[in-house]
Amino acid sequence: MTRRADFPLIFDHSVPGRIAVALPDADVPEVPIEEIVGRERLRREAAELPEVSELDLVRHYTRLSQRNYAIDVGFYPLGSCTMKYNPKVNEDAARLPGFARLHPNTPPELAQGALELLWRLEAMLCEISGMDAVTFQPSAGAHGEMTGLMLVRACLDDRGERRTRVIVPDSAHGTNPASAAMCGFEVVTVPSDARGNIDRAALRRVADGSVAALMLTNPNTLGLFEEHVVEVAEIIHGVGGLMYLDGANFNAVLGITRPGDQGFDVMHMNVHKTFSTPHGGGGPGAGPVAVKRALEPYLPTPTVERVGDRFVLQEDRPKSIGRVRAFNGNFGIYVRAYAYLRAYGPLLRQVSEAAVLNANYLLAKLRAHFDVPYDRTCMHEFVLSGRRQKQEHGVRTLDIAKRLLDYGYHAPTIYFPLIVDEAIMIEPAETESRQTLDAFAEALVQVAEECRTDPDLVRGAPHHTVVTRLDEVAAARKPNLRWRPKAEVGSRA
Amino acid sequence: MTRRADFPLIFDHSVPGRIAVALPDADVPEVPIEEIVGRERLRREAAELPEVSELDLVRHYTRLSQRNYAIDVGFYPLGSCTMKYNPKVNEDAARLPGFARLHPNTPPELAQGALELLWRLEAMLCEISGMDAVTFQPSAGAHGEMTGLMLVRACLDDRGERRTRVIVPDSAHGTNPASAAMCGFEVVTVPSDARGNIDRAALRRVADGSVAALMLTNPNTLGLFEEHVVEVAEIIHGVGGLMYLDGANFNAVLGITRPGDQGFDVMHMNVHKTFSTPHGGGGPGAGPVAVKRALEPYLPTPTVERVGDRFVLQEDRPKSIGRVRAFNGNFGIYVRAYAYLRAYGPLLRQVSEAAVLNANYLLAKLRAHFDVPYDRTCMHEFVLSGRRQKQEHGVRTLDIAKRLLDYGYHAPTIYFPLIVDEAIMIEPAETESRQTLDAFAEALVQVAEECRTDPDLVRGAPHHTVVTRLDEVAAARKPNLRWRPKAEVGSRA
Amino acid sequence: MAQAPHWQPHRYLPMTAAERDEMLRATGRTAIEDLFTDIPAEVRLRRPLALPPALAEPELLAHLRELAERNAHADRLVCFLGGGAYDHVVPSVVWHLAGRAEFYTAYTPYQAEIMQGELQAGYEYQSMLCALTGMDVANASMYDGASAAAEAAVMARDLTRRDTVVVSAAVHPHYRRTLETYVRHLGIGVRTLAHTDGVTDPARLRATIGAGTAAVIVQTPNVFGCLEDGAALAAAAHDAGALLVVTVTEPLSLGLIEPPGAWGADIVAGEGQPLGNHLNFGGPYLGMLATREAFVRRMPGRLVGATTDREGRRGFVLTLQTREQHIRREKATSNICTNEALNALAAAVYLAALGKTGLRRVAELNARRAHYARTRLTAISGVRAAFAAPVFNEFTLRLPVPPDDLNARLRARGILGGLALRRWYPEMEDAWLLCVTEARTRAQIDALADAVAAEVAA
Amino acid sequence: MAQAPHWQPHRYLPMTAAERDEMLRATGRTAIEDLFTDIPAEVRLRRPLALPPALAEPELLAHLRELAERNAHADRLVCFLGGGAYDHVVPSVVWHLAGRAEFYTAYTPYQAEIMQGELQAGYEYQSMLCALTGMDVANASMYDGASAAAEAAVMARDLTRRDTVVVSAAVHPHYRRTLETYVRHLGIGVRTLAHTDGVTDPARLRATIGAGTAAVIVQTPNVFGCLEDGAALAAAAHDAGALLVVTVTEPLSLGLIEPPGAWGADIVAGEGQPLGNHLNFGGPYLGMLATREAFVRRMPGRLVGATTDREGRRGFVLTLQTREQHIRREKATSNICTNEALNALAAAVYLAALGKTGLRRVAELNARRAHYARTRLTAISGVRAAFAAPVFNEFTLRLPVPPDDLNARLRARGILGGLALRRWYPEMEDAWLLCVTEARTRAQIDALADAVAAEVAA
Ligand SMILES: Cc1ncc(COP(=O)(O)O)c(C=O)c1O
Ligand SMILES: Cc1ncc(COP(=O)(O)O)c(C=O)c1O
Repeated sequence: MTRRADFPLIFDHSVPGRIAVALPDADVPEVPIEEIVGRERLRREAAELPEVSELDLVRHYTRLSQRNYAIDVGFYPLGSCTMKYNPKVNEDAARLPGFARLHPNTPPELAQGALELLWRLEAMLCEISGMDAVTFQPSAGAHGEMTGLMLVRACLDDRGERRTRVIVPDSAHGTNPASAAMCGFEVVTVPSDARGNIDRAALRRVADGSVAALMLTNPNTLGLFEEHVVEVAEIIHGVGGLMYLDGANFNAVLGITRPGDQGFDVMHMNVHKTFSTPHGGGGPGAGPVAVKRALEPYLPTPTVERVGDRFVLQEDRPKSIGRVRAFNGNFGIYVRAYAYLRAYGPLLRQVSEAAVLNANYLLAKLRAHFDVPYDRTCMHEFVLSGRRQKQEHGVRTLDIAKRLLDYGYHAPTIYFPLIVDEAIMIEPAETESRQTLDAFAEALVQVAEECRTDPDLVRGAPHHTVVTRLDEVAAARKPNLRWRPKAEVGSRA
Repeated sequence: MTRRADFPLIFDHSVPGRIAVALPDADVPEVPIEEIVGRERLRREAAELPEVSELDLVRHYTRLSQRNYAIDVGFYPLGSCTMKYNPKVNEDAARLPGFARLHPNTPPELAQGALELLWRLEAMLCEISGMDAVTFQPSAGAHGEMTGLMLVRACLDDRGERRTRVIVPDSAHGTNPASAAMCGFEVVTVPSDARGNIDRAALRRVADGSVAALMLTNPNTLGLFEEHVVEVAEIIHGVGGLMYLDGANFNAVLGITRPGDQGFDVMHMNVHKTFSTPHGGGGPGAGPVAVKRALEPYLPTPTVERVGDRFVLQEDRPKSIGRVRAFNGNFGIYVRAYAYLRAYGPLLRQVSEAAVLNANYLLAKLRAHFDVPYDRTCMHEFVLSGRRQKQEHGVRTLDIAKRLLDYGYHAPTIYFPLIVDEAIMIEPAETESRQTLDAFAEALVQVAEECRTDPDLVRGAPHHTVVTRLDEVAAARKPNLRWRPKAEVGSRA
Repeated sequence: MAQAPHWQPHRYLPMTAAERDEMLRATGRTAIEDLFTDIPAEVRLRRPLALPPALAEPELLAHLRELAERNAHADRLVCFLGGGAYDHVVPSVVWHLAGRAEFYTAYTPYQAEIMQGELQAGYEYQSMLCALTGMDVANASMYDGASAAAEAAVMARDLTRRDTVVVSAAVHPHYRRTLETYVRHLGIGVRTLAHTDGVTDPARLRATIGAGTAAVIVQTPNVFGCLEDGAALAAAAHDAGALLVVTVTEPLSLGLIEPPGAWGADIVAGEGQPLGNHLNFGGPYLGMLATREAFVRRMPGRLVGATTDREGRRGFVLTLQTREQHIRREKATSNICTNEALNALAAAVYLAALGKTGLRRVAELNARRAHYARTRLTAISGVRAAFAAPVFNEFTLRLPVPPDDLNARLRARGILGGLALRRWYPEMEDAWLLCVTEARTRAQIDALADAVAAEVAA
Repeated sequence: MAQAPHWQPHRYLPMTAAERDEMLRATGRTAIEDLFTDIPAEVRLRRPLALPPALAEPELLAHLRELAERNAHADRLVCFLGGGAYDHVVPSVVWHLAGRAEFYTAYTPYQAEIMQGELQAGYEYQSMLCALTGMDVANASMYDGASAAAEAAVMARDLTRRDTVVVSAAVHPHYRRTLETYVRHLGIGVRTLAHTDGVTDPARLRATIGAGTAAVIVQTPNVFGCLEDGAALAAAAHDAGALLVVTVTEPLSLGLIEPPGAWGADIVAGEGQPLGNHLNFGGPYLGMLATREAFVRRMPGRLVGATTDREGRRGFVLTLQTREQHIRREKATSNICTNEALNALAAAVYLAALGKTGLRRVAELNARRAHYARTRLTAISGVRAAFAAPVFNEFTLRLPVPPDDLNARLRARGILGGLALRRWYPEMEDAWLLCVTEARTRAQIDALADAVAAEVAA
């Protein structure tokens, strides 16, 4: 039985001389290659790439794919990540040659369809967010955060204001302080209050003329709506700061409330969360940033603009912060987001209604079995605590998560937000059926039961996965980050 | 743990009111539907189809797919079925809108590209087979057999000969006698000789003026080349019969020998074997029939013909046997076969060389561990016998096959051909690497070892599959061939 | 023959020249030719195959694209063609799922324990097909509608031990032609019953059949698009002791129309293409075959059955295989082996995507849009409905100009017009068979009507 | 606010109206609005969103097809555009595999035990990238080449504790612009070093850098297509105690050209699009980032490491996460979280498809065909090579006519001409950057040369 054996690496399939593609002949006059690029520039040793046939290649990656959990395989209640259904037709759209085969340096007059798509998408994002303009440059949420804060900075600089601090609640995602730091801001953390809102008293204490912006996530990372968002905006605006929204949780309030109306000046959206573009196992995503009119002059180049009945890529933006990447952003992802929005139209509101109802329904089923640190009406997700299980049975939240894998589910997000002890953050998303929620609740309740009756079973989990619990400590202590050709093994770490 | 539970049916996911598609409004004047089709014709009860959301649908079939073994997942040594790599680019080609969205009733002058493809494919198949003309109508090998025998019949009828018998060797695939029966022929079986060839003495005894045709598979189902095929053809032709080739094993001799040169008058090809079109878990395939000039007048309609620089679908064929299906055959499959042949060109010969070498290599590794009833140079496949394991350890070939599943392999074909006791028919195909063959041989040798050391383990196999051994007897005794809505359950079988 | 000097690496072949030589050695040979010595020397091919040279992938795709673009496919011209194949919307999910490699690169599920995906999907397909047709059992597919109908006739002969089948002239001519080919050598006679104003007349049918009639074969909607009076035809057949075989080329009609099982069909045979399968210039499609429970052991084709494993879990297997050729050989119910499993899978995904209410709605959409088109077209002077019977999504018109001429002119306007029925019924010189599915928008229908009005007046 | 009266079924939403009401009841609410009472009333939206109406799938696809067709994509015009994105052949297998639903519908592999597919693929990608660049370690991807280069500069600052970076003017201008944006607020100064005849002059570099220089950033092949003298530049940088950051927009060049790791690069940052990723009008692409082993803990981005499970089996996990923002927050090496994992996977599949020998051969093919094109074009009177340095698959020409005018005229001949470099270098009015990959046939190159000759003469 080979079941216990290591799953082979692609390099293990390699045999010198194999190839999985056919290359045409050069069919141009033979010139010695050294004459073309110069002998001293020629590569001396070929790169140690695996040499496999097309079938070996196909089988390797097909089998690898089967060792992966995905939305198409099962329920993925990964809080904050919004793992919802990724419509298949959007994949078809993105693969149309008119999009997939379009070169980014194509003159805009030959890319009118693509530009019109972006222009229309911008209008839709503005309507949904209550903002005035959008940049498509940022490639993910964190990239959007950085870009948004740079806009804040550019605006304040333009006003001649030297503000150095960005306020971030203690419940914020790690990207928020990291993004602030990348823009050279000092990060000031404020705590949350007993209801899970930002602590307004503490906020007032730090809010002064040095504050460039407050970065707020709303609904916040506890899955709660900031009840006093309007007041918070007044506090920040009162000291001349700007309001930044981390829109990672925007999916909870589409058509229900608009950040622009709540007082936010700038926000990013995670189209790979809110607007259903597939996450690809770690990207590609897209993090377009939407701003109020006052920040528009600073948007990165290029922007998409309409001039008469033509669409252009506007590079001439004297106050722009510049670029945050090459070309026009993750266009292929925007094709999908656009298709998603056109599939819903004004019905988009139902997305948030169902997401929030699903979350509250699931919370109701689980409330009795776990601690609920902030027991309010949740939005699209909620945070439990595994404190009880840890204290009473010595089972950590990590163990509970691993045990859920045995039941065929992806685990919730754990240990985030940091302000909840043994946090278990559950987001069902609107595309899951009640039956799925019921079955998942049952499994989680059963794991809670196992924590009481058979804690070792839980601590030893997972038991039914292709590998059992992996040693992360060893991985970090002696990093093995790449395969090396046999001869080299051991020569370097 | 839900691991032991039944895998749900799509019907189990159904909730009234769910839907996985969006339907546009009719946007035409409202007319009561009864007025359109008549009240008495209206369906009274809607069909009990499952009602699911798009995600439920995706997840159900994605998970089902993961419960399937396929060439892209692993080695598939299913003798006679030629499970070789199905090139991905061929799938892309078949999905081009110009092929996939082409209506079969499109006037030929608007389908010139499709017709040219078929015309060129016909020329290539003729070159490879040594035949003169091809019909694309038959949808699979067996369909081709039936069609080919009907051509034989039509030809003989046309000559005024009333021949009633078809000779089929005892090693033939079951479709051969069944096809003969469908054409109203009487089937005469002749045995094989000690070397695995057709018994020429026996053949001579039955060969007389009543013989319409001999159906031969060559290489035959023992994986052996009929050494006396030329002589056999002379015997049959000598009594006025025709030679039919079951081309299921054509993949062994591409570019090496041509049936048309061996004396065959008519043959079918399994493009889903020889020419790599995917088998789809039981079809679609295609079974084009190639004939010598004498049989051409009888080919089904339509044929593809070139008139000047145009291609036409010729329906006007007075001696044609008619149609064996609607429209133009499995065109989408022929697109793939065509792409395959164009990817090889004259290199096609290497396909057979590698297929035969792979088979002989594997045979060499296994020879010591199983009985080899006909120990000759095999062609693309070979047949072992599990006789020894059965007699000595009470382990049947079925058990050995099932045990191989535990090792992550598909099993070979078993109990076919019928003339070999406990037959194990192994076909590696040319697209498998030596490493794969080595690993498979090792597994099979280990199973042979287990037959000695732990026969119960083998008899109880499979152990590591999603279900264990299934009760086929019960399935046939009390057939449960469909799900029924709850209310109906028990009302009928 | 000397060993071929070269071994050219190819992307589909893992074997390298070095491996070839090592493997030859392992088998005790020195040259590839040594493997082929059983082949009589005089029939060995002594030259390379005269095939066009091997193409690398980009050249290959470019060539195939070029061929594909020389076809007037349904994304290029607005398609009003029907006649046995139908341009329906195929939801994107269907082939994202049916096109998964684990499905399409599998073989027939002989090893049930590792093929539960295919098998369960087959069982579900059978179940949905029963629901759709109103029959008791369905098999896992036949080659196509025409061959399924032909096999149904053979099945009826076996069941009734009678040897004539009566087929309506309003059955698709390809089906009739296929039927004739299939039964010719089996001693089964075929009689064709002329249609009466586009439908099969039950009274004429009664007058035609008798004690020798194994089956009556009718189609609804028939080749002219007309709905038959199925109940009356069933009664006529049954009164004569014959079976009623109902052919369906447009199964979407069953979302709206009372299914054959409800009005007495004994066997339903038809074409499943409209259920999620692409037009593909005629194939691969799938034959549907469903019948009464009592007849199941006479049925051709694969059947999937539910059973249990050693732990009592539900699982699926191919069953009732004693009907089949690999066991029964010349006594089998049919020779069919490879069928159209993947297309059946696509049909199941399609039916599940629509579901109970969706199927009804899409069927209504077809009927409504076809009705609208028929109303608009027959309002054009000189254009009239050929037949009075109700229709689903196809209908026959009589034109004041030759249909082929009109089609040629419509093409210039981006329209793929209807079928000139004269192709199949030479006497129907002015008949034009139009099909309007849910894929045709009102705007497209209006454009057709305007174009026809203009061209007919011109 | 009253409960919305309707609940419209939608294909992406399983919830039915009946379920909604039952589920509301289960949570103790009576109306959907009860779930949103925490939202201040004054900021609740009291009207439906003003979005275009929902489209069913066929209408949606028709609309998107229409938009797509209004672009001059590389299947329509023969593409000689490069400049940071390259029209290479993407073998069909690449996206058949990378496009498998289990890959593209997954999240970042936080639960390693059920994400071994993604993780192992990431490890393999890292390994192949090291082999390609000659570096010790590579991360699992950045957003794109430009942002990777910018992050490399920040990384160099952290490693050297110096605060100026010197960037060659021959680095792609988008990269330089991105770099400036990234470092502006971090107290890092950027100095641009003019190019000398299309390349970066090591002597001038030496004269420019000093004790404050954290990094020298050069690109090879550079934006003009020229190959830099990497070893000399590395020596210059190292002699001043600075790191050498090498940017690569065309990684296929590494099949033929000595990799940066072999001539002293400290960090390689670049664009992975040419490795199996489509042009996509600019994204998604992937940033490549590789460095020396000693620098790994200062590296941004995800890293996959090998480890073992409790039974000793090899497995893979995300590792060295203490560098990352979710643990280190404002002290993290970067804020990057979601990256371009799927594109990295495609790149790995691509590299494995080519393999050791295939990569070399495809790189040679690029160089040969570009060389041929350059030879043919510079034979045209008035057309000359702008620079003398050797090139890979891109080269700059000087034209006797304005490049934009020539491009407009080529378009009419079905050719998407080169980039008018004036767009990025206003002083280079007559410069035309052409790219010739393995996807361009000799016939296409000849057609280009003939067209240019004709238009230039006209
Ligand atoms: C609350 C929050 N903010 C920001 C991010 C960062 O988004 P991205 O991963 O797209 O960079 C995430 C995603 O993990 C998040 O959940
Ligand atoms: C020897 C032989 N003949 C005929 C057939 C029938 O071919 P098909 O399944 O395509 O009808 C097969 C396939 O199983 C076979 O192996």
